[in-house]
Amino acid sequence: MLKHLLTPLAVALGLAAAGPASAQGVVKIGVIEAMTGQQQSTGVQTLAAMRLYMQQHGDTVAGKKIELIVKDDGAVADNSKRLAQELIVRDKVSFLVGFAVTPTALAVAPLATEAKVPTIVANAGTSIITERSPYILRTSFTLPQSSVIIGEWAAKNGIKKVVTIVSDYAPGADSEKTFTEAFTKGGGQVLEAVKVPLAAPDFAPFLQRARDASPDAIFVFVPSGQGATFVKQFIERGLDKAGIKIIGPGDVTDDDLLNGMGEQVIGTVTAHMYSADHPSELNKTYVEAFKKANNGLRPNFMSVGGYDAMHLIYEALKKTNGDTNGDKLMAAMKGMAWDSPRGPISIDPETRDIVQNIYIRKVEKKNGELYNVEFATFDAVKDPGKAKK
Amino acid sequence: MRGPDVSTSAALASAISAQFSARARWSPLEMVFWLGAFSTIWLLPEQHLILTEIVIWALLALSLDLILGYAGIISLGHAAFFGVGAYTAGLLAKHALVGEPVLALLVSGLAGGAFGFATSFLVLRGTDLTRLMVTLGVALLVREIANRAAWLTGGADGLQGIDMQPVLGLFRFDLYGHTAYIYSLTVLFVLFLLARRVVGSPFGLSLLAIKGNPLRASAVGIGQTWRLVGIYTLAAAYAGIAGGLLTQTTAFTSLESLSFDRSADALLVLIIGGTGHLYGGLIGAVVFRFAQDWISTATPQYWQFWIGLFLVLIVLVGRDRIGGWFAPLRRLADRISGWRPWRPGPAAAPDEGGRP
Amino acid sequence: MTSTTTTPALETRALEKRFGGIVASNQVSIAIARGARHALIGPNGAGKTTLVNMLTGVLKPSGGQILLDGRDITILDPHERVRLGIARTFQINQLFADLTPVETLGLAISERLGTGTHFWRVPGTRPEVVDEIAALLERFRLTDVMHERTAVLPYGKQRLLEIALAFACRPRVLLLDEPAAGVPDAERHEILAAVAGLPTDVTVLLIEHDMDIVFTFADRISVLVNGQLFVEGTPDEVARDPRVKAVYLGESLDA
Amino acid sequence: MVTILFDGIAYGMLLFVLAAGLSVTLGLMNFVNLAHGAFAMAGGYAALVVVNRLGVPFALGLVCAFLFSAALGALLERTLYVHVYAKSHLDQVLFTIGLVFMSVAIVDYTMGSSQQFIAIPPSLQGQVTVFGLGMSKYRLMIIVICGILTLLLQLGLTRTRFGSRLRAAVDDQRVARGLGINVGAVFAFTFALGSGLAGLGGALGAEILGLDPIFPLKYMIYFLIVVTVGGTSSITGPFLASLLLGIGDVAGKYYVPQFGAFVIYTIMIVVLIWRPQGLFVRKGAR
Repeated sequence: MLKHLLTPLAVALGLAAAGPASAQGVVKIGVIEAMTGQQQSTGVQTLAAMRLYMQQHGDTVAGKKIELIVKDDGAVADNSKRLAQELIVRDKVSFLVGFAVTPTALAVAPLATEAKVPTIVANAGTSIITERSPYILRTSFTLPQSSVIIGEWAAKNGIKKVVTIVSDYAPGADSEKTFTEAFTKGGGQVLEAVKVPLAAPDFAPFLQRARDASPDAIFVFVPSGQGATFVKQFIERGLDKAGIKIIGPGDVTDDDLLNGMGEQVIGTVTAHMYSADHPSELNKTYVEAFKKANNGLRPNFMSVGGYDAMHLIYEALKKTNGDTNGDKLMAAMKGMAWDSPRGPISIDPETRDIVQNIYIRKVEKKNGELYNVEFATFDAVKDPGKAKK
Repeated sequence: MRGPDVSTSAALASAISAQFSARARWSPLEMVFWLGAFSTIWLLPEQHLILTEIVIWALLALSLDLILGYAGIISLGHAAFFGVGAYTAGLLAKHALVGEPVLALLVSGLAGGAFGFATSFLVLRGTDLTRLMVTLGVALLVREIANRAAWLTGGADGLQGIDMQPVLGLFRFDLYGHTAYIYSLTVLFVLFLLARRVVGSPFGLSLLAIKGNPLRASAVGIGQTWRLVGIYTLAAAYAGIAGGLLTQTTAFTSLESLSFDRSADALLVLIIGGTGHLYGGLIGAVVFRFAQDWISTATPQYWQFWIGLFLVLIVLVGRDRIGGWFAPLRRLADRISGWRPWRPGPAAAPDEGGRP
Repeated sequence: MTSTTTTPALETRALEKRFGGIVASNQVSIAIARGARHALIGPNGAGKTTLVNMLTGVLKPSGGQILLDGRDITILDPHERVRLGIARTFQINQLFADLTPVETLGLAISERLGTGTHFWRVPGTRPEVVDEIAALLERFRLTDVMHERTAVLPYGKQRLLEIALAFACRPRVLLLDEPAAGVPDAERHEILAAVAGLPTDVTVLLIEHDMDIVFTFADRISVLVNGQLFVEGTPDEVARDPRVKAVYLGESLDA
Repeated sequence: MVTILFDGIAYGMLLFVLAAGLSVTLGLMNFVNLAHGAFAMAGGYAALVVVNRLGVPFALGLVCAFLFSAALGALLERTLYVHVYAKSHLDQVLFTIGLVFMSVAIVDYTMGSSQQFIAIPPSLQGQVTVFGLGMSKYRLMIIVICGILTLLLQLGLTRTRFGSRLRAAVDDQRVARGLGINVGAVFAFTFALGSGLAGLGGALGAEILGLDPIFPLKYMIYFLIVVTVGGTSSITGPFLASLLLGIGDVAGKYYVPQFGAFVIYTIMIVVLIWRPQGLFVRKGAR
């Protein structure tokens, strides 16, 4: 039986010819995003924004043609690591962008260091990511940035007792810890800290538990894509009738899903670094162009991470006029500041993390659609997660 | 080719051992297969990353073949043992309990095997359907435990902070995956040899008998329970080693190593290569991973459609018919490999009366 | 438990088997002497196969006892009974389609010699196993098909392999379940020769419909009707017994 | 405490409607249809399109979901499934997993990848107080609708000719064929009915379970647990199993959140070993 003929492995392997030699005029950007699986809406938003940026600013910078190589890691860290290695070794990319969830960024960090490839985190929000490699920069946000701000704001605005509900993974723990610190420092009290399973969560029992503790508000952090289910079940359980407010980072009132949440979500206060309703001219053209390019899909805070990552790359290449040496690019990028659709942002030279405005905003209805309307601004917020250390 | 006259029992005895040894002998095709595999170390240096992953898929599919192809046990939760091995290797490295990778790999194999032994009794009784559901349930349970025990396994974030010592203290895991590939390919080859011996041995033969006809197997004195427990434990150990390899070559492991997708893909890889001849998992891994890699670069968002279509077509066309397409190639191989079934000459002219 | 020469090779005491309301075997007590050529006959549905399945452990009896050389094997599993020396053939071929006769016989022999669980050695390297396979192939005239997969063997050859396989277990008691069933007349003589050729120290219980096979081979006959032992005796006694004729010719028993 | 029970019952009822079709296909044709969730998703998205974009009232949307999924089920059954009945369980598993992958990609391509919601009429939103307890209107509606459906199914099975023919075919196909029952037609109709029910369940459940392209993968496990625990030879088995599962899951998450889904997986394995043919099935049933 063992004597079967077998398609010789060598022939099959011959199929995968070595990657095309990189012509000197081309700068390749490796995009590692969750295009399938639970976080696929993050991948779709980020990639759309990156392509929009290239459409608006052309695909040549400092004489070099920009080329995106998109890989789907399905938000699974093993895949991200292997895809990153392939992009570095086989496709010889000069940048890595993306990382829908924290584990995928952490898995690639050692690679970025060893291969000296600037790696821009456009989505993941846990503080420690930028500490894991000197070649990592971030254009998305960190959870503590918005959690601390909402914590301080809540303590000052008559919210005494809070129950925290967070998804059971690194960003969830980050936001819960920093919110609790800021909120208790401001005189507030956290009655109970509830952790919700990351995959296929049903919030009903947890909301019921939170309601029984009868807090003034619930601090909630769930990954983008799950906010709507949370809010709908929050309303369905009648917590809004019981006078309990929702507060938290803007992930829960994600622009991508806000319209589907129904009228009762109006009045929810969150803190975040981007709202599709941000009143700047740059943001208006960005939102229009994004909607036109993606048949009416409204850009959310994840898309802005991708858009600004492209801007960072274009500016860096201009500064090094096309030189793709890792260290030169890093030096060019550190400390860079510019106006993004979300508002003025900059890259902190020491931590390479993003410094940006955090806005307090309330959900309101504007010409038939729900938006997070900003009403208070905290300028140039560094990542509190690292600032204390 | 007329063999010597059959009637002399010595000639018959030699014909019998010729048949047995022919079964165990290495056919040239197998040699070409492994030469091809090892030659990729020098021929395709840039592909070592995906090749390492193929080797790991091949080992997992091989272990699934041991129970599906040779004992007829269908499992949709083989990732449970894969994950146990992956986390064991990860924890050993992270807490520097067993630094040396090869030793850690053995421990992961033992862990996988022990877990396999413990759950093997669940799988002995019951029809295909109950086995399908039990294995699925066990894998889900292990995944939930790993998710809950975040203090140990890092939960949804995966096991952070693994740094791998060099293999045998000599070969450091480099960025480009060369060490990783040579290491994994050698492990696969060694385990393949072991599996080939076990499957070819009287024990392996009795497994085929149990799978072929359980009623007759027990009617000739084969006790089924311990045989099935034995092969299930061995297969679990193999899957544990495959998991350990993944952790060691990527210095990371997460809940994905216990996921339903991992078990379903292992089944898919095995089916592509065909069950019951040990090479199924290996060929399937090459075809599946390259196809997946090629399709997912073409359409990052919708590659699952093509994999799904591929699966539906395989079933509709019929796996055995696809096996049939390779039949002419198999006959060609038999001729090349020089083993011709030893045809005894016609018995003494058949006379009328039956001689007792 | 001394097994003196007079202890029956195989004995059942008030063996019972009920499937819900149906009584398949009712108080069957039968004793088969060592080396006997005992035939078990009876009309269809008389419970012959049920009895065989209980003797070989495939079915657990509802009541009563089974003794092999005086040793109680009522609740043992089939494979344990084979090791104690009882083996059977099947009315409908139950063979290993993908294995060759050489492998099939080798399997049974190595199981018997206890080397069946060797997971390292290449089979066929033990000379005594190879010689035994050779002897069996010759005895049961299978040498000309020894390399073919069982699935492709002609039906007659498969029937011979059935008997050879049971015989390979070196049983002290051999149950033959209609060995010549379905075999065309041209090849029947090979089967009959094989059965006739069985060594005298092997006790044979022959379950058969074919009366001329029964009356040429059997030295004692039991007749089973409706799950009950009806008549037992030498071939002549049974042949002359009016009740047997009545049952076979269809008049109901208690008319 | 009562609200937890109420939630559990609503969740259980929903699971039953979703899984009823699967338990019949498994019981009747011994066919492992892992793609059952894809029909539920199809129904959900059909309702979404009809209600949100065409402005059809919600109740009519549910009917559309049922009809669309039933039609899809009938179509696929006659074209693809019919070739796979005779194949081994392994082939059936591979075939249906293939269908799930394809359905995920198709829906992702046509309807976009983010989670979507069906516009619920205001009358169904928020809470109503019954005997002083806050009951969510939507879940109350689920209990009512699913309760009626369960009754209809039970009556349909026990009282009507078709029901008896279906049960005969479930018990023993060969004998049923012997009695002149056209088992193929019985199955085609039941498969369509089961898919339609799943579609309705998908639309009803959109509010609670959410509706996104990976719905079939996320909830496949729940359907399988209902079918294994409930057994396949009757409707009452899966019904009771769904309630047990619904209440067990909700209560588990409320009282012992750290155990999470641990509870229901353990129940599944215990039942599989202890009573492989299902918890609520008479000992002798096939």
